[in-house]
Amino acid sequence: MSRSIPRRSPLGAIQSAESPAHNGQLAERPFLTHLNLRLDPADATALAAVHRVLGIKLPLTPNTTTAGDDLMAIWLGPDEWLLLADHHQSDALLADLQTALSGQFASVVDLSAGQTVIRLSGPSTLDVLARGCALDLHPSVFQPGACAQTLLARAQALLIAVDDTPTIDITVRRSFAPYVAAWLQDAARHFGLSFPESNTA
Amino acid sequence: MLLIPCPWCGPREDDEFTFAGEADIPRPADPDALTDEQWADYLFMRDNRRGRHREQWCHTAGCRRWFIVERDTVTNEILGASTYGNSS
Amino acid sequence: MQFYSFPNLIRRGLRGHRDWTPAWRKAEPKPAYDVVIVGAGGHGLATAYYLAKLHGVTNVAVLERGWLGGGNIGRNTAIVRSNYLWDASAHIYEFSLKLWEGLSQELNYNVMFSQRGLLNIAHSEQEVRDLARRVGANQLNGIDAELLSTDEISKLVPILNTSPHTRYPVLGGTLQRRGGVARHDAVAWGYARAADALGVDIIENCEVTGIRTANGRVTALETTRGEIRAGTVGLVVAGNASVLASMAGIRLPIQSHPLQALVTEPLKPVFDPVVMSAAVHVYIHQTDRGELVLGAGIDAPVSYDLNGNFRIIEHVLAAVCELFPIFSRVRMLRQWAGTVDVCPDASPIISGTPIKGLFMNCGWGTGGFKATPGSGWVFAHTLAHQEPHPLNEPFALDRFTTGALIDEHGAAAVAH
Amino acid sequence: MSQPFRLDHGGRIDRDAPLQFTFDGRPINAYRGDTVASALLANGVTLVGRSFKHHRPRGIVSAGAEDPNAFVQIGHGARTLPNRLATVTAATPVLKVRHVNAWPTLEYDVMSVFGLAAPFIPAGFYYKTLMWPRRFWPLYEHFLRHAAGLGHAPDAPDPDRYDHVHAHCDVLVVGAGPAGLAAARAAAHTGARVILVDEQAEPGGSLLASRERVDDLPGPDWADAVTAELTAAPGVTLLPNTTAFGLYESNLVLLAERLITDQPDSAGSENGARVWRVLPKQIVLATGAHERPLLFANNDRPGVMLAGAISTYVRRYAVAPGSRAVLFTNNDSAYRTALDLTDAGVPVAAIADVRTDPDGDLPSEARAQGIPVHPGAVVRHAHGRGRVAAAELCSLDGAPLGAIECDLLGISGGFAPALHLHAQARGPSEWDPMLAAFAPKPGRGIHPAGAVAGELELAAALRQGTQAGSAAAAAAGRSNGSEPEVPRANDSAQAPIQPYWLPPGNLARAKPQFVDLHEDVTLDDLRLSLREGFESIEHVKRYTTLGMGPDQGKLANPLATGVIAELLGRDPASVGTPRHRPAYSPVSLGAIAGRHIGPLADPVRVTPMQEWHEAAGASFENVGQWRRAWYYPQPGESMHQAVARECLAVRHRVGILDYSTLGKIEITGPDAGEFLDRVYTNAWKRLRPGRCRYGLMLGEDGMIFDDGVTARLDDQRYLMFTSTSNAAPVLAWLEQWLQTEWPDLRVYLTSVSEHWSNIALAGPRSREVLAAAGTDIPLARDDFPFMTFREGQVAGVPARVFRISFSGELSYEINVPADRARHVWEALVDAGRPFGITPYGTETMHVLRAEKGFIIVGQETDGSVTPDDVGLGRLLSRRKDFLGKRSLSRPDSVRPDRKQLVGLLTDDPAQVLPEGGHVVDSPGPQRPLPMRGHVTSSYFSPVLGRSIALAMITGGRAALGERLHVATLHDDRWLPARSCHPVFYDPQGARQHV
Ligand SMILES: Cc1cc2nc3c(=O)[nH]c(=O)nc-3n(C[C@H](O)[C@H](O)[C@H](O)COP(=O)(O)OP(=O)(O)OC[C@H]3O[C@@H](n4cnc5c(N)ncnc54)[C@H](O)[C@@H]3O)c2cc1C
Ligand SMILES: NC(=O)c1ccc[n+]([C@@H]2O[C@H](COP(=O)([O-])OP(=O)(O)OC[C@H]3O[C@@H](n4cnc5c(N)ncnc54)[C@H](O)[C@@H]3O)[C@@H](O)[C@H]2O)c1
Ligand SMILES: Cc1cc2nc3c(=O)[nH]c(=O)nc-3n(C[C@H](O)[C@H](O)[C@H](O)COP(=O)(O)O)c2cc1C
Ligand SMILES: [Zn+2]
Repeated sequence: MSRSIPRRSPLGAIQSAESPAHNGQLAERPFLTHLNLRLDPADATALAAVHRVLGIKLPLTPNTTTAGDDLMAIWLGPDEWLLLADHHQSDALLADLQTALSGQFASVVDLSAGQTVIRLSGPSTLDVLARGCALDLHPSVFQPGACAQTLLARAQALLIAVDDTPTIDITVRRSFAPYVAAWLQDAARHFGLSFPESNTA
Repeated sequence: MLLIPCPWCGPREDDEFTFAGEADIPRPADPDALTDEQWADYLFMRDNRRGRHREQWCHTAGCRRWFIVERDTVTNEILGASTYGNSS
Repeated sequence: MQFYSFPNLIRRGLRGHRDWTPAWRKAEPKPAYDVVIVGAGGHGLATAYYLAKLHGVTNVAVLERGWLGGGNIGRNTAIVRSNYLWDASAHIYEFSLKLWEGLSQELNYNVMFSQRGLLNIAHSEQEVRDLARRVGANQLNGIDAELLSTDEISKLVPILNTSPHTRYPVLGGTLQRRGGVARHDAVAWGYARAADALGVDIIENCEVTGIRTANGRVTALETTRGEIRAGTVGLVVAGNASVLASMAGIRLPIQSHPLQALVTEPLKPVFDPVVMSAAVHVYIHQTDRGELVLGAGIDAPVSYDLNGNFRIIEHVLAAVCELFPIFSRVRMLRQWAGTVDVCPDASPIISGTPIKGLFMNCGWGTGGFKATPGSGWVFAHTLAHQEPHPLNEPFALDRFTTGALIDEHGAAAVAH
Repeated sequence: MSQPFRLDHGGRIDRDAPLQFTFDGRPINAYRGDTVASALLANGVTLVGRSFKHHRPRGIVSAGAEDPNAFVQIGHGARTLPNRLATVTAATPVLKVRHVNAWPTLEYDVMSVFGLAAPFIPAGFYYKTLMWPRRFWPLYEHFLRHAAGLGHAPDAPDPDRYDHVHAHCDVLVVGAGPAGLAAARAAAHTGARVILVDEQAEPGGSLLASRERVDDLPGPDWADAVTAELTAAPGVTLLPNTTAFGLYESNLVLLAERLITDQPDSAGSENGARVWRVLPKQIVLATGAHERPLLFANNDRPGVMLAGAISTYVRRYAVAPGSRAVLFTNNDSAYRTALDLTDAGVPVAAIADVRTDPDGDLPSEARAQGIPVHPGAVVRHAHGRGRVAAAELCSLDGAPLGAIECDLLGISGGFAPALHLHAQARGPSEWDPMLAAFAPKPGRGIHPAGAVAGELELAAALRQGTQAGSAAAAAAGRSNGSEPEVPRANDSAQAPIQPYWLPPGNLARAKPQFVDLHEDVTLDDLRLSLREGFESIEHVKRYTTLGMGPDQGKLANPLATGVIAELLGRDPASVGTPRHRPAYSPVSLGAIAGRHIGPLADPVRVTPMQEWHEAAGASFENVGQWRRAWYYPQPGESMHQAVARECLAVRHRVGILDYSTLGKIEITGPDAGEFLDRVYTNAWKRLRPGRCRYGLMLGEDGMIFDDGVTARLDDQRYLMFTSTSNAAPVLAWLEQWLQTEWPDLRVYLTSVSEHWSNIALAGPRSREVLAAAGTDIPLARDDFPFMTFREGQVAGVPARVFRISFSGELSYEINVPADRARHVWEALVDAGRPFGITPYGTETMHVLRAEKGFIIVGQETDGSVTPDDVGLGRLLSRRKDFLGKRSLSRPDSVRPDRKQLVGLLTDDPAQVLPEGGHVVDSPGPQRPLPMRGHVTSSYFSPVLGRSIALAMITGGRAALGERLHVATLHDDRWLPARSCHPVFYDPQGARQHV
C-alpha cells in the first residue's frame, strides 16, 4: 500500500515508475536505502549475521567501503556503518537485518528518508569540491572505494570515491540538502555544471 | 588551525571536532558524599595548564568518537592521541 | 610628574621636546614591599594607582614579565560600556564607566575616551527578547539603555544592511549612548605614569616564577629578578591567572583561550557608533586613525598561543560582509590574538583566596578592558582593607562553591 | 603619445599594446605590462600622495609591495579600491586613479599646515593635550577623525565574487625569484606536487630586472624559460598575482590570488579574488629581501627612491625615474643601479658611499664608466620642495662636499630579508651581522632560500634554491634519486656592507629625517619615545605608530631596529623588531569571506512541508539554522489577528503544526533505561513499552539544559525528542557521557531527526481528522490514551503516532518518513477541511503553551534556572543519582528567594506586558531600583480574552496573588499586575485527556 504513495526527495525529485536515472555530472541519487548499523566489531556472531544478510563483509578499516551488487557498506565509526542500497527496499532489508541480529546488542535504524546522495562526476569534480572541502581528495590519496565524513562548506557530508572519472558521491542530511545543492551549483558554475531540471528545490 | 589526529580517521582540520576541555576529570562515583567544595572542584576547577595538556576531543563531523589528545598549549604542538578504553 | 597640557607641549616643542622625562621610572626591585601586584596590565596598574592615591599605600611594586601593557590591554578592541544584565555586574561596570568619564583629567593623560554610542543588534525573536530584558534591567539600574527598532538602527548606521532579505536580518537592537571606545595603550601608560608619580615601582621584565607562603600566609614572590617579599600580593595576570594561582596551589574555574582581533587599512570616517552582534559574533568600530577594528570569537581549545585560528577570522569577516556590504573591498591589515581568562559564568573573580594576603583579580575573559578603572578601584580597596568592597563582594571565588554564579553569557556572549 | 621618461627600448612592457588611464583626471599613457607607478613615472608624475599625518608631498619609493607612499584610490562607487599601491597595481585602460588624503588638490593641500605644525605635534602629542575642557573632546575628536584616514570606502555593496580553494601539495614555494624558481624546478624534478606563488604579475622576481645571465641566457629570459617549463610540468601549479599573506600553525598558508588584476572598472568580469588555503607538507620560503632606506634630512622628498627600484623601473619597465641621479649607498648593489642608469642614458652625477674603500667588482665597473664615486661620503640633505632638486653631500666627519643637482636620489642601506611569513608563525630568526638584519633560520618544515636567507648573490641564490627545493621534496617523501642541476650565473662577488643607521655627529640633528614614511615617524620621534621611557621596540611602535600603516613598516622596521640600537647604545639583536603578523600584504575582507555570504552565508534548513507553507502565505522565523513557519496571515490580517485566529481554531476545532524540527534520538540496547535514568531527572526503567514520559535534562551545574518527551518503543528501544535548537547539543552530550564515562553501558544512539517528520494535530476535533485521513490505529480514548504511542499507517504511510500535547488539547504528534510527510500533511489538511482545520505556526504554539504554563527552554530558562524554579521539582527523583543532582543541594540552589516561575495578570486585561520587562514591588524614581524579576513570555490569550504573562520572580511561588509592577521599556510607565499560578487555562488538564 505504501508503495503507491510517491516519495519526495529533498531536492525535489518525485519518485515514480519513470523516474529518470540521472547520469549527469551533478545530480541527486534520490530514494536509495540508507540504513544505520551499530554493532561491536569484536562480536563475531553479529558480524557473521550481517554478512549472511548482506552478502558482503562490513569494512573494518576506517574510511573504507565494501561493495556488493547494488549494495555498499560504509565505515562511519569503529562500531557504526552506513548501508547504502541501490534498490528501494529499505523495509525488507531492515527487517532482515533486525531478524538476523535479534537478541544481540546491535542496532539497525532506517534513515532513508533523512538523507540523500548527490553525485558529482567528471574531470572538474575535485576542483569543485576543493572550493569547500579541506580534505586532500587527490586520486593518489582518495582512491575509489575510500570514504570520508567531513565538512563541505558549512554542512557535514559523507564523501565516497566511486570511480576515477573521478566520481564522488556526497551523502548529506535532508534539511541540509538544499544548501549543499546550492553551494555545489555555485561552486560548479565555472565548470559549466548544474543540476538537472528535476533537482531544483 | 590545528590538525587533530583522530585515532580512527587520521589528522583532520580542527573544525571537524568538538573540544571539551581537560581530560581525566572522572565523575565522582557518589556525588552526595562530597562536600560543596569537592563538588565545585569537580564541576568548575581546572588546571588550565601552560604546556602539556590532556584534553577531550570528539570527531563530530567524522566518526563521532571521543578521544584524548595531548597538546602543548603554548606551541599548540600535538604530542599524542589515545582512545577511551572501552570504546573499541 | 611633568604636567601634560597644550601650553607645555608648545613650550617644550620650542626647545625641540628635549626635556620631556620618562613617563615612568625604570624601577629596580627592592627586597620588600607592602603590596606587590603581579601583572602590569590595565587592571594591575589601575590597582596600584588607586592604592597609592586613595589608600595612601605607596610602598607598592607592580611586576611585569614583559613590557608594560603588552598583555590584553595592548591587544583588545577597546570597547567600553556598562549594559550588563545582573545587578552585581551592572553596578561594577557602571561604576567603572563613571570613572572613565573623568579618566583623562584624573590621570592627566588623554586616554581618548570616545562616547560615540554602542549598538547591540538582534537577529532572532529570542535575541530581541533577551535584549529587551537587558534594557529593562539596565534602566532600573540607572544605566542608559534604549531599545531601537530596525528603522532607528538604520538611521543611526546607514551603512548597516537592514534589509529583511539577508540570512539573519536585523530585527532590533539596543543603544547605550554613553558607551564607546578608548585608546587602549594610553590607559596603561596613563595609569603607569600616575602610579609612578605617587611612588609606585613599576618593574618590567620581571617574571614571577613562584609564590612563597608560610602558615597559610603569602610571604614572598620568586621572580626572574630575585625574591621580593610582601605580605599582600594581588595577582592580576589575566590569561595567566591559573598559572600564577597554581604556584600557590590554588585551582581556578578558568580556562584560557586565544581571542582574536584585526584592523583594516585606514579609511575616512564611515560610521560612528560601535556595532555588536552576538548572533553572528561581530563587533566593529572605526578608530580615530580611520582603521576598522574588528573582534572575533574565542578559539575553542584552551591555548596560550597568540596567533589564533584563521577560520574564526573567516567567519567573522563573512558576517561583517553580510552586515556591512561596503566593507567587502576594504582590506585586512593585521590580525592578532590575546589570551583571555574565561570563567564558567562569564563574570570576573575579584577575591581573596584560601591563602591569607593573596588576592586575585582575574576571569574578565573577553570583556575586562571596560572595567579597568572600576576593577582597579575595588581591588585597591580589597587589598588595602584585606576585604572586598561591596561592589566586588558578589565576585568572590566561593560563588563556585555556593552556586551563586553571575551568568553574563547573554551580555558578554560576544567577546568585547 | 608623450611619455617623456619612457626609454626607447628594452623593458618587458608590450609596446604594441598602448593604453591610457587617468590620474586625478589627467590622462596617463602606458603600455600593457606597466604598473600604475611605472606609468606615472614614465609620464613624469612624481608627486603621488600626501603623507598620513603631516601631509607632506610624497612620491614613489619602491617597485613593490613594500612602498610606504604610493597609496591611491582606484575607481569609484561600488567597485572602488581604497589605498591601493600604485607600485603593484597593473596599468589597465579605464582605470581611474585618484590621490588620497589631500584636499582640495594634491598640489595644494589645506592639511599641509600639519607639516608646518609638525614640531608641535610630535609622537604621542594627543596623550598630552586636548583634555580640556572635557566636554570639547567630541569636537576635537571629530576634527582628528576627519584629518585621519586615507582612502574612501566604497559607497555600495561589492558586486564582485570571491572564491575559496583548499589545496594540498608536497612543496609550496613562496616567491618566484631566482631562488624560488630554482626550488620549484628542483622539487618538481622529483615528481612532487608543487605550488609556486608570487605576488607579482609575472614570475622572475629580481631576475626580471637583472643584468646577469643565467645558464647563458639573460636573466629575464631564463625566468621565462623556467616558467614555461614549470607551466608544462604535471603536478606543478603556478600562481602569479598571488600573495602568501599568512602562515599559521600546522603550516597552513593562506594565499590571495588577484583575479581581476586591478581592473576594478571593467564591467563583466566578476571574479575579484580567490583565497587559497594550502596545507603543504613542506615550504620553501624564497621571498627575497627589502632594500633598506637611509636617513638624511628631507629623505621623504619625491624623487628619493630605493636604488633597486630604480633598476627595476629602468630595466623591467623601460622608464627613467629621473633625468639626473645621485646614489647614496653602504653596499655594492647601488653600483648596479648606477650601471643600469648609465646604460639607459641617465647621467649619474655622484655615488656617495658610506664605505671608505668600496673596491668590489661593481664599484670598479662604475668607476670605469666614469661615474664619480665619493667614498666615505653621505647625503646629509635633500633639497627641493615638491621634488628633489639636489643632494647635499658631506664626508662622514661632516665636512661639506657640496650640493649636487639631481632629480633622482637613489638610496640603498642594505637588504633586510622578507622573513615576514616565517616570523608570523614564530619561526626562529637571528641577527646576521653581515646583512645587518634579522635572517630566518630553518623552521618546522620551512626551508628559507635566496635573499630571504641572506644570500644576495645570484649564483648562490640559485644554488640554495635548488638545494632547498630538493630537500623540501625529500622531506615530503619525494625523491627520484638524481640530483637536479644547479643553474649557473655570472654575477660578481659583492663586498660586505657597512651598516649605516644614524647620520654621524650633528647630522643626526637635522630635521626632518623620516624612519617611517607612511606614519611620518621621524628620527626625533624615536628619540622622544626613548627619552620618555618607551624603549621596548613594541613600546616605540605603539607610542610613535612606527610600522602601523598599511605598509606595516616593511621598509621602516628594519631601519628602526638599527637606529634604536644606536640611540640606546645597544646591540640591534637585543632591540629586536616589532612582531610580524598577517597579512603580509593587505587582503580584502570580501576575499576572506569568500562565498559564505548572501544565500550561502549559513545553511537554511527547511522541512519537507516548506513549499506548502510558502504557498499558504506563511511568515517565517529563523530558529537557529531552521526556517520555521511563524504564522499564516490571511489577506489583510495583522500578525496579531492571524495568531488569534489560529489559537482559537486549535482551542475550538483543530489545528495542524509542522513540528519536524524537533530533535529525535533512538536509544537502543539493554542498558537504555539505565542510561536514561542517569541523564534525566526522573525514572525511566519502569516505563512500559508503548508509553511516553516528559523528561528534564540538567547540566552538571543543576540548571535546566533541555526537556522533551521520550517514548519507549519496545523493550530495548526508546525514542527521545529534544528541543529544536538543542538537537545536536543533546546528542553530543549523551554521546560524551556514554563514550567517556559509561562505556560499560550497552547503548547505541542514532539521530533520526531527519528521517521522521513530525506533524502535530491539535484540538478537540483532531481525533476525527486523523480518522478521516485514514489510519489503522484504533483511536478511541481508551485504546490510545494520553501519553502513549502507536505504530501504524496514516494516510497510507507508516507512522509513529504520539498522543502527547504541547497545547493542552487533545493532540496527536504524527511521525512519518520525511519523504512522504508532505503527502500525509496534505491528506490531513484535506481530511480536516470539514472540521475547519487551520495550519498554525510557532507563534500560536507559543501562545497555547503559555496558556498552559509550559516552559520553553531558553525563554523561561536562561542557564540559571533549576527544575524547582519553574515548578517542576516533582520531576526530581530522590531514589537515584542523575546528572546535575548534586548541584541542587548547594546553598544557592536552595535559597528560598530564588526566582520562580509565576503567572502575571495585568489589571487592564487588554494590556500585554513587554517581554523582558522588569518587575518591581513599588515603582519609584530612584535608581537602582530593586527588581524582583522579569517577564519571560507575554501574549494576548484569545481564548481567555485577556493578556497573560509568565515571569520569573524572586520568592514568587510563596506569594501568589501579590501586587507587582512591570516597567515599560520605551516610555517610563508602570503596569500594575498580580501574580498567579502559571497555568491559565484548563488547570486540571482535562482537555488533553478526552
Ligand atoms: C582581542 C581582544 C579583544 C578584547 N576586546 C575587549 C573589548 O572590546 N572591551 C573590553 O572591555 N575588553 C576586551 N577584551 C578583554 C580585555 O582586554 C581584558 O579583559 C583585560 O585587558 C584584562 O585585564 P588586564 O588589562 O589587566 O590584562 P593584561 O593586559 O593581560 O595584563 C596581565 C599582565 O600580567 C602579566 N603577567 C602574566 N604572567 C606574569 C608573571 N608570571 N609575572 C609577571 N607578570 C605576568 C602579563 O604579561 C600582562 O602584562 C579583549 C581581549 C582581547 C584579547
Ligand atoms: N630585492 C631583492 O630581493 C634582492 C636584493 C639583493 C639581491 N637580489 C638578487 O636576487 C637574488 C635573490 O633572489 P630571490 O629569489 O631570493 O629574491 P627575489 O627578490 O628575486 O624574489 C622574491 C620574490 O618573492 C615574491 N614574494 C615576496 N613575498 C611574497 C609573498 N608573501 N607572497 C608571494 N610572493 C612573494 C616577490 O614578489 C619576488 O618576486 C639575489 O641573489 C640577488 O642577485 C635581490
Ligand atoms: C584598538 C587597536 C587598534 C589597532 N590599530 C592598528 C593599526 O592601525 N595598525 C597596526 O599595524 N596595528 C594596529 N593594532 C594592532 C597592533 O599592532 C598589535 O598587533 C596588537 O596590539 C597585538 O600585538 P602584537 O601583534 O605585537 O602581538 C591595533 C590594535 C588595537 C588593539
Ligand atoms: Zn574520526
